[in-house]
Formats: sequence, C-alpha cells, structure tokens
Amino acid sequence: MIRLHMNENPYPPSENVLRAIKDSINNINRYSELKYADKLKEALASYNNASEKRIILSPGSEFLLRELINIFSGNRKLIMTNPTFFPALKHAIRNARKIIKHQLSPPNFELNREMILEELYEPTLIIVDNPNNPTGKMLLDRKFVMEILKNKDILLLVDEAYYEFVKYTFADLVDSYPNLGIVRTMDKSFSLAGLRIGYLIAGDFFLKEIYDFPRFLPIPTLFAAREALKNPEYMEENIRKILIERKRLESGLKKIGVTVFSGEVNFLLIKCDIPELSTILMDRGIMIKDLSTDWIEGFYRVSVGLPEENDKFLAEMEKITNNPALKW
Amino acid sequence: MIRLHMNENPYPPSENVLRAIKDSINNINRYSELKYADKLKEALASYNNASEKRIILSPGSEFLLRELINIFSGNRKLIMTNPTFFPALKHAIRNARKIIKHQLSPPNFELNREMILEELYEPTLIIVDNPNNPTGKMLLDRKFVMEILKNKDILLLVDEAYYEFVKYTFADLVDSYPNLGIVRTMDKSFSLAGLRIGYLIAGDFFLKEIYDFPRFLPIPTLFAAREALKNPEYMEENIRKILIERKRLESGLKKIGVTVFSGEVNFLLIKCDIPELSTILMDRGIMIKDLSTDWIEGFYRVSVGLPEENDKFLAEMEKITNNPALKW
Amino acid sequence: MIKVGLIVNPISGMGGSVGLKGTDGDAYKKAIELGAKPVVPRRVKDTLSLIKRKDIYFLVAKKQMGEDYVREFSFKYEVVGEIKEKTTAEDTKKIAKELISKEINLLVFAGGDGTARDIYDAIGTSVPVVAIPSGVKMFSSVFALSPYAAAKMIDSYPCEITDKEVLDIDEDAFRNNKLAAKLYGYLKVPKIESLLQQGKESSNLTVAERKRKREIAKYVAERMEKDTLYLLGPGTTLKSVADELKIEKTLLGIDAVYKGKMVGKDINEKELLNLLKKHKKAKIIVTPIGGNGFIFGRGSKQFTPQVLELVGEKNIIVVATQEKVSSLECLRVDTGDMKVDERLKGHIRVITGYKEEMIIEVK
Amino acid sequence: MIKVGLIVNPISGMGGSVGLKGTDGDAYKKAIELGAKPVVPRRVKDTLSLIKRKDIYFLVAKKQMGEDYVREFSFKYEVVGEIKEKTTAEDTKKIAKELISKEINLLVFAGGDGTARDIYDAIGTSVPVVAIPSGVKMFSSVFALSPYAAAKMIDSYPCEITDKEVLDIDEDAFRNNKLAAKLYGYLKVPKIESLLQQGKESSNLTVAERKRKREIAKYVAERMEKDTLYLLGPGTTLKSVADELKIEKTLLGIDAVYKGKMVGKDINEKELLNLLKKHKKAKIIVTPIGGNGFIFGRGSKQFTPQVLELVGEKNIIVVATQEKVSSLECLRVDTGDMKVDERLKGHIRVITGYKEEMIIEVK
Repeated sequence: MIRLHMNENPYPPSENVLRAIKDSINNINRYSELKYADKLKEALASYNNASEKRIILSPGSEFLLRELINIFSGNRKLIMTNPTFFPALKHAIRNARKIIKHQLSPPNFELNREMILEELYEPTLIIVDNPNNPTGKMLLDRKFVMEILKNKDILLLVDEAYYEFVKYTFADLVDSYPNLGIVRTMDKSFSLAGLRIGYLIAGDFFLKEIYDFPRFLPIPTLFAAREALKNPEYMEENIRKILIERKRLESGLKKIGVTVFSGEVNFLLIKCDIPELSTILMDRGIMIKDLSTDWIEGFYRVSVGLPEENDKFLAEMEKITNNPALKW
Repeated sequence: MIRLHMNENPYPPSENVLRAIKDSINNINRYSELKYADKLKEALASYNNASEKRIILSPGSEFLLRELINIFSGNRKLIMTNPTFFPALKHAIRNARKIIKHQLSPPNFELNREMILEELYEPTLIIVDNPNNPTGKMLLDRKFVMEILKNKDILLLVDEAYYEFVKYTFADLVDSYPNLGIVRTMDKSFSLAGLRIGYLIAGDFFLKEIYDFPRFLPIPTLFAAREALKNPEYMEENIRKILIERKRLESGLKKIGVTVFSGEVNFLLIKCDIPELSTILMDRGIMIKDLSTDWIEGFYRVSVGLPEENDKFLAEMEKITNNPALKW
Repeated sequence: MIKVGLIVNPISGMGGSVGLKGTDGDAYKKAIELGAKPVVPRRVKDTLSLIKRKDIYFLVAKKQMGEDYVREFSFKYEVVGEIKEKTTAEDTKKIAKELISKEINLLVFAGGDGTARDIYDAIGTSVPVVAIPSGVKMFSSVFALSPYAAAKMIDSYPCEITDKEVLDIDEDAFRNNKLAAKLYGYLKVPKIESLLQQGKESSNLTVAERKRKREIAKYVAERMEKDTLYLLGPGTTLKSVADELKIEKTLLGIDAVYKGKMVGKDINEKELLNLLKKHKKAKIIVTPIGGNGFIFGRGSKQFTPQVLELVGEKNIIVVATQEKVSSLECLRVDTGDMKVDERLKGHIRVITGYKEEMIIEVK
Repeated sequence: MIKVGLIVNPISGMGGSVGLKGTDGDAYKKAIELGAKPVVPRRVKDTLSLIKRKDIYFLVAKKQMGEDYVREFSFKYEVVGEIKEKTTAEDTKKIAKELISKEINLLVFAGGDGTARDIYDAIGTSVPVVAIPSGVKMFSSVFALSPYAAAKMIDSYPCEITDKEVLDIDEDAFRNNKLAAKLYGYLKVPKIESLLQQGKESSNLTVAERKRKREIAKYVAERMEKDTLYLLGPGTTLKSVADELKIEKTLLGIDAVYKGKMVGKDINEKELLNLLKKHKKAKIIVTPIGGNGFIFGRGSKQFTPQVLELVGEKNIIVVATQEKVSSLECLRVDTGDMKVDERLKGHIRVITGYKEEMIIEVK
C-alpha cells in the first residue's frame, strides 16, 4: 500500500535515531526517568528558542488538543475551523459547552476575521491550525493574532503541526502572551510518526492548568526525539526533497485536469469529480484522504510521497480520469 | 539508584519482547497501521476473555483516566478515594464539577460502603482502584459492585492496575453492565513501564463516549505488548518471584520494628516515625514513595525490588532506625 | 438473499441533448422529434455490472423498464407488472406499488427528478431506494453520484439509511419562465461511507442524525422569544423544531408559530404578508434545501422578496445538521430579486446542534 | 547571605522527664528541684550540624539562649540583646522583637508550646520561623519533625511558606484539672516538600492554599440558609468564610452570623446558649485544629456539650483544605462529655473546596 493519506514523511529518520531507539530498551521495565524528558525539553527549547519550562510533552499532539479542549471549553466558548484536524474538531463538537465552527470555502479557504473578532465578547478558546490541514493555507498572521491576544479573556491555541514546512511561527509571542499556546509535533517533519511525539509551547495561562500532564512517556520516543533534534539538518534535507516533489505532483495533477489548490506544506488539496475516488485508488493500492464525509464532496487530500510513489499515484489518476465508467 | 518508588516490575521483559521492539523500527516514519492495534486488542480480548470491540488502548492508563474524568465528570458527581493513584485524583480535584473523596484510614483502610450508596441519588461517576494503591487493599467485592451497577445513572470505573498480582477482576461483568469500565495496564505486571501501555475494557456506555480515543499508538509499544501477551507464563513467573520477595521484605521490615500493612500486590505500605525517611533513603541511593504530601505523615510505599535491592533497602532501613539523630 | 426492485424510466434524460428541460409529459414527444437518444440503458448497465454481491433476487418491470437490462447479467430475477409501449409516469407509480406489495428490500430506479417524484408519490419512505441518475433535471439529492457508488449502495445493504430530498421544477414558476426547484418530499437512501473512513464512528448514523436534529430543535426552542412570530420553512430539520414545540409541521410548506402556538398552517405569500402586518417582530427559520445549499429560492417560494424584506435579513435563522452544512461550499440564495439576494449575502450563522453553530458564506 | 535569628528557651522540655506539664512560669523551679536536665542543647546542635548552606549570618541571643550552641560551629554570627541568668518568657519576647528590628529573614527558635506562644506574641507573622521542638507540650503544629527537617527548612529558604497553628494548654481549663489545648494564633513556617516529589506542582503553594480556602468559603457561603444561625469556630479557614461574607472574624474565637450579619462577636458559652434560644435553626462551622484533627475539644471550648446538643450533630459543618484533611488519619472530638462524643462519631463530610468534599471518620 502506498500511504498518501496521513501526511507522513516518506523518508525514515536517520541511522542515529534508529540506533537511539534500539539503545532505549535496556531498562524498558522501568518508567522513563524524568531526566530523559527534561533533556528532550531542553533540546526542544533550544530548537524553538523558547523557555524549557514552557514545553509540555505528549505522545502525539492529539492528546494535548483533547486535554486542552476538555479543560478549557467547559466554561468558555470554543471557536474552530471546518475543516481542521478532524479528530480534534469531532472531540470538540461532542464535548465543548458551546462551539462556533468557521467553514472554510473554496477557492480561497480564508478565515472571516471580522466574524471572529465580533465573537470575542465572552471568554473564548480559539483553536486554529496554521497552516490549515487539509487546505494547506495559512489562516493567521501576526497582526490578527496579536489583536486576538490583547484580550486576556481569549485563549488562542495555534496548531503548528506543519511548522517545519513553512517556517512561520508565533512561538516567540508565548513569553509575552500568557493566553497563547503553540501545539507542535515531531511526527511529520522529523519522520517520527511511529513513535508519536507532540508538544505544547505554553503561555503562562495554559501552563498553569496543564503542568501536571502525564510525564512518563515511552522511552523509545524520548530517546529518538532527542537524537533527531541533534541533527535538524537531516530533517531539513528531507523537507527540501518533499517540497520539490510537491511541485512535481502538483503540475502532474494539473496536467491530468485535476483541480489542485496550492498549499505550502507536504500535502495537496485536490478536487476531483470522480465519486469515491479514494475507494477506487485504494483498490489500486494507494491511500489518500477523502474529505467528503467531514467536509465538501469531491475534495481529497494527498500527501507527498517518495518520487516513485508519486509517479504511481499520477499514473493511476490518469487512468481513472480517463475511465468513463467511473463518472456519470 | 534503586527504584522502589514506582511499583515497577524489577525484571525485564522476555528476549522475544526486546526483539519485537527492535523489529518495530522499520517504518517508524509512518503512523502505526490500525491492524497493529487490532491485533493487540485481539490478544488482550483473549487474555481477558472479553470482547475485542470493548478494548480501548492508551499510551499509559493515566491518559484514559484523565479523559474519562474530563468527559464524565462535567455533568456528574465524582467519587474517589484518598489515597488512590494520585495523578488521577489531583486531575479530578481540579477539573470535576463536584467531587467527594473518601479518606481511607489506618489500620484497615476500608471504604465506607454505606456512605457511597447513600451518595448515589444523582448521576455519579465512581473511580476506585482495586486493589488500592498505595494501601494494597481490596476495596470492592462483587456484591457491592453489582449493587452499585444496578443503578444505571451511576458509572463505575475500576482501576485494576494490579490485577495480575491478585487475579481478582470484574471484567466479566462488563458485557452485562454498560455502566462498568475496567482500566488496566501492562506497565507493571508485563514489565513494560518504559513503553506505556494501558487499556480500558469498556461497558457500552463508556464505549459510546470514548470510541474515538486516539488510535495511533507508538509502534514499539504495540509490538512489545502483543509479543508479551504471547507468553503470559513469563510474566506469571516474574510475579511469583515478586510475591515471594514481598513476604521476605515484609518480615524483614517487621523485624526492624517498622509497621507494615499487609497488601496483596507488588508493594508494601509502611509507617515509619522517622521524618523525611524518603529523603534520607534517597541520600543513600534508594527511592521510595513518600505519602505525606498527599496523605498521612509517616506513611511510605515501597515497591518490591530485586532480591539484592530489597536486601540493600532492609540494611539501610536498619541503620536509619538505629540512628538517633534522625528522630526527635 | 435480498429482494431488489428495479424500475427504469426509459425516456428520462433524452431531452438534455436537445435542449429541453425534461421529458415529463408531452416534452418526450418533442425530444424524439428532435432526434434525442436514450441515455438510460448505459447507466443502468454500468451499475449492474459493478454489483459484487451474488445474493440478489431482482423483481423488475417489463422490457425497457427493467427486464431488458437485467437479462444481460447472471442475476436471478422475475418480471412484475404490465406496461404500455409508451411508458408514462402512471406506469412507474403502478409498478412501484406492485413491487412494494412483493416485499422488496430495496428499490433501484433510474430517471431524473420527475421519476424520483413519481417514486416518492407511490412508495414514500416505505423502502430505501438507490437512484441511478439519468434525467435532465437532477435537483434532487437522492441520486447516486456514480455507477460505482450506486453498486456499492446495493452491495452494502442492509446498512445505514438517510433521508434525501426529492426536488423538482416548480411548475407554477416554470410557466412564468422562471426555473425554480421545489421540495416535494424525502426518500430513504442507503448511506455508504468511504472505505477510507477508518473505523465506524457510530453503529447507527440514522439515529445520530435524528438526535442531532433534536439537539438543534432544542437549542432553537430555548432561544425563541415570546413576542416574536416565527415562520418555519419546509424540511425535516424544521419538522424537528416543530416537534420540539409540540406542533404539527407541514413538511413541505411554511407554518407560522406565535407564543408556542400554530397561527398559520401551510401558508402562502398573501397569508404571510397578513401575519407580518399583525406582528411587530418576526423571524424566519429555514434549512438549506438540495445539494447546493439554497436557503431561499428552492422549496420555499412563499418566502418572496417582499416577505424577506419585511422580516429583515437580521431575523433569518438557518438550521442544518453539521453533516449537511459542512458539506456545502457555501449557502446560496435566489429569491428572484437581485437587491434582496445582495442583502442576504455575506457570512451567516447556522445552528448545527445544541450550542453549536457554524459560520458560512452566503453567495 | 541570609540573616537568621536564633532564640533558645534553655529550660524548655525539662519538665517532661519529671512528670510536669511544662516549665512555664514557676513550674521551672519545681522541675529543677525534681532534678530535671535540659534537653534543648542536643536538639539545637543536631539541627545546626545538619545545615548545609554556608551563606548564613546568625543573630543569636546571649549564652544559653543561643550563643552557646552556634559558637561550636563555623557560622558567622553576632550576639543580640541582654538576658538575665534565669530566663523568662519576657526575655524571649524582648529578644525576638530586637531580632525583627535587625531585619532577619528567618527566626529559628527552640522550645515548646509556651515558647511558640511567646514568639507569636512578639513577632506575629512578620517573618517565617523554624521551630525546633524541645518542649514538654507540643500541641502546636509549627514544630519541625526532625533535626533533618529543621535544617532542610533553613537550607531551602527562601521557599514556600505556610501558616501553622500555635496551640497551648487552656489555662482556665487546666486549673479545673482538664487538659485542653487552645488555639492561640498562627506562625509562618517554610514549607519543604519531600525531595521525592518529582517536579514542583505549583510555583507558590501559599497562594494556592489561600485560593483553596476562598473556594471553601465560596461553597459554604453559597449553601448558607437565610433562616439559620451560623456559629463560626476559630481558625484561618473560618476567617476565609467570614471574609467571603464580608464579616470581620475573630480569628481565635467564635462569632455568630445570621442573615449575613454578625450577631455575636467572640462569644462565650452563655452568649451562645442565649443565641440558640432565639433561633430555631442553627449550624456550627468548624475546622480541625492541630495535627491530630480535633474539631471539638481543642481551640473552641465554648462549644460545650450543652451547645453541641442544642445544635445537633446533623448541623455541624466541617471545613478544611484538602491538604490538611487528607493528612489526618481521622477527625477527633473531645468535648468532655462521653455521650456527646459518642454521637459525633462515625463518618462525617468535610468541605475541602468548591463542590469538593471529603468523607472521613470521626473518632
């Protein structure tokens, strides 16, 4: 199976990281020592030019998002976009006291900023992924974020899961704004999806409420993440390769006649009138993300894979779009 | 450092399990495939004689407990004991809408069952660890549990983290009672603390609300857990050794004049009038759990370690109890 | 073994290639004269060829209304009913009723909006349908999107079922040279989830959908003001609101509610205007109708530009399930009055659940 | 460099070995006559020997009140004040005040409940204290539990600070041959957490503790009934309740509140009985005093068996922080009347926060 449905990094982590995992099993019957987590936090602090004490680790950022939604939406309104990272949105819909979703519409998928600012008359938690998944668009800029943050009753959580692909962040504002939190993951950019490592760079307000987040993470995860941070150049080289492939994939799809919405990350948002495209592709050994159940019919998200994976995907797409039986 | 403070299994997992971890790194840049989790659930279902669909996995049971507290205590009263697994209790105190704690008092640490039954006039979530940590006592029996469960407005969550040491469970009631959930961990009995694997055996009501719990666990954890379940005899042999050592540790402590409360698990609850005992022991290279901050002054929890670790602990305890400078 | 009925409207879709709006009634003759060719056989065969299950027993209409296509495959089948040479809407209805009397599990039909209306008239929501699109007009959301999808619905049965809208051209409006769709009713359609949706999220989505509508209704009801006239548009979501208020709703029409009591049932524009004269404060509650997200201009022509102007765009409440609204690129209006349309455009708030709202653009 | 004051009550603890209840006032002479030996030097030296930090500048009282012990170590120090040969409570108070005037950061003192009272009288809560226990009576919770713990408090300064109770024998009761402790006040004490507590949970526990008390107060206040007389016992937790009600509480006495207004300030048993005659419904709110969890019989002798009987055991509300109550094996009562004690026994509900209660046994 070619996996183009989960925005994974198609390249494995470095040999050093793999060795770190193997080396982590010596005391696997023991809980991780706190110094392991502390050292990783130190490395993340330096990588992000942030304070070590602001970093909260999590076995995948989804746990952090769920927890923050659980804790902060009980007596606050919640604002999110649709689409966004869907597991978080669904959890929010089922558990938040009150939720306002902003539908992002083609072709620009822009956030209506005025409507957001108008909503801020009561304590509110805003969760936005920037860049947005699955549109690949940047939804926030510095001016708008600071406009939100000056109201201390408003909490803003920015999910920067794809930070390394755009190198645009609000993490430097966390020291100044207690009501800002940045969610990150090493799963994608650092090729660690199979180990799950997410983290929060927490403003004081978030920190106060989440300081007791479980601290004994899986040891292989801690070891691998720390090792990976010793050599960010390896990660950057992979990202460079992915971004080149993305361009190739984009023009290949356009040539076939598929609508591609340009994003800035390691995946593409496409629109294709062939119903059940993802099922058809799965029958041909390729997985992509069908967005029709949670969002608009005909929209799909395709991760950038290895060059040979992208070739295969383009070839199958060409066959499919030329097959009249798949369309009415 | 001799670690007798976290109820870890002092024995490593089997060679096969260690090999499974090493073998898990091939596609570590990819998220775990769902079939990995499914196979582990299958193995857990068979190990517990439960239905596969009732099993929810978690990277450590603490995440499950937090989530269940978050979701179910918003419109329900919460009843817990003090002491109990403290991170869960603290999270509950800070986040539950209303909480009633039952103080377990020496020398018997019994639950006042009448007071619990009297409390059940409104929707309530009860969380009890059975056997209790840190007293090591069984707090629940079948009759009492069924008495609670017949009221469908009451949810009962039993944390059976130490199940394998007592072999007493309510898991078989989960099919009949939608309002029962059993929390388990493989961290301790199966020597997997460094990988973190907890799970919930969920009654229908719990299942309905937590079916979307994050499913992409760290791959080494999934592989190791599954491998460990192929050979539960290895785990049982370790438990046998631990229980023998516990008896030896208990009588050794009694000989020195330390009060020991008999439990049924892999740790002992002791009472010792020497203030700051845990700090003194730490200066001598041994960590035990000081319960005075969260519970009663002078109470400590000591995990059963390797025979040589227990010897060292007993020797140090003898020196300490004979040192008049440490007492007034 | 499942029993599947099959009815094909052999002339549907023929008008399209020759510039006609449909083949209902006499338009068919004109289509033939203009040299139109039938499109339906290919689509029915595409669908039948993609069915994977073997445990189907087909009950089919005669000749070109069913038998002709199923014959080419290896399915077991029997022929039901009689037809005239030139098939009419009456044939469709008669055979549909006969099939129902034979206790089919599923009814497959091929046609357009007109055929869907006929099926709706004949069987209502008694069995789920799979609709093979082959009409010229296909405003209705009952139609499968591809042969692949239609075959999968059949393969998946029994499965989750959802209500889908039957819309058709409003004939009164059409006579006035306006193309506007009207909501005629609902059919039940199997709901297939993409195979890539890993793990089922709910064992019964129909129940979840109904529950969601109740939540919307509860939230709307809680926020209703006593001194305000409420005008409830057509659709099942509005019916849920009426249920919450313990009022019997006209599913396809507009009802008026004041102080929790029904003050106008299935009212037209004139009655609306009269009511609006009597009440200082009024609000309209509507739900998007059809797949394109129209809140005005489809299914509720009684909400005329004049009515909308009297009520005011600030007093329009939109309700819809999260599932429905999140699948829309935007909401749309087509009141027939450009100025009114313009005022309704911008971003609007849609109630999607209890204390759950969505902000979406109106175009 | 931190400035640490040191005051030793050289005669404290001498009564214990010879069966006296203390050495306050004239009892000391009797202790000497009976051949008592001082216990205090050993404890002070134990503590000094375990201090690890080097940046301490001691300000000590003369001779056996401080100088004699610190001299044996390498600390920098200066001697402050004058003493008589036979030291009295007045010396302790005078020197404590002098030390405060020299802006010490921390005051270390050695003694028992009587000494703690003297220190409290002299300095109140102006600086934190480290109390080396060496008295006969040590009902107060200010005392460090070991030389190790006392030294660690000094090593940890500046650190979190908490209020601890100063209790002493109630002299009125003592004259009637009853041993009962009374709450005299509070001293500030450094709070050291066990090193094994991995990771600090709150940067400032004192604030958290105050916040917790406010939460308790809010919850109690919300549940107060209008037609009920409330009798608030002594202690800082009850003071928080009074603060919430915007009433000025007598910290060490009992106040009565009715319909949100103070109707009795620092009242005695007789006044209590009079108030109870006037009000049909009355509730007592108390907090456990001292380390053993007494809710009656320590610090609130005005709540006599007769008062308690009139109020009824169902109308007793206990409040305490989670931290305090969870550290108790049980609550205790010692009203002086066995029958009343018996009725108060069983399990009781303690309010520990906003919508947060603990069930604990009363013995």
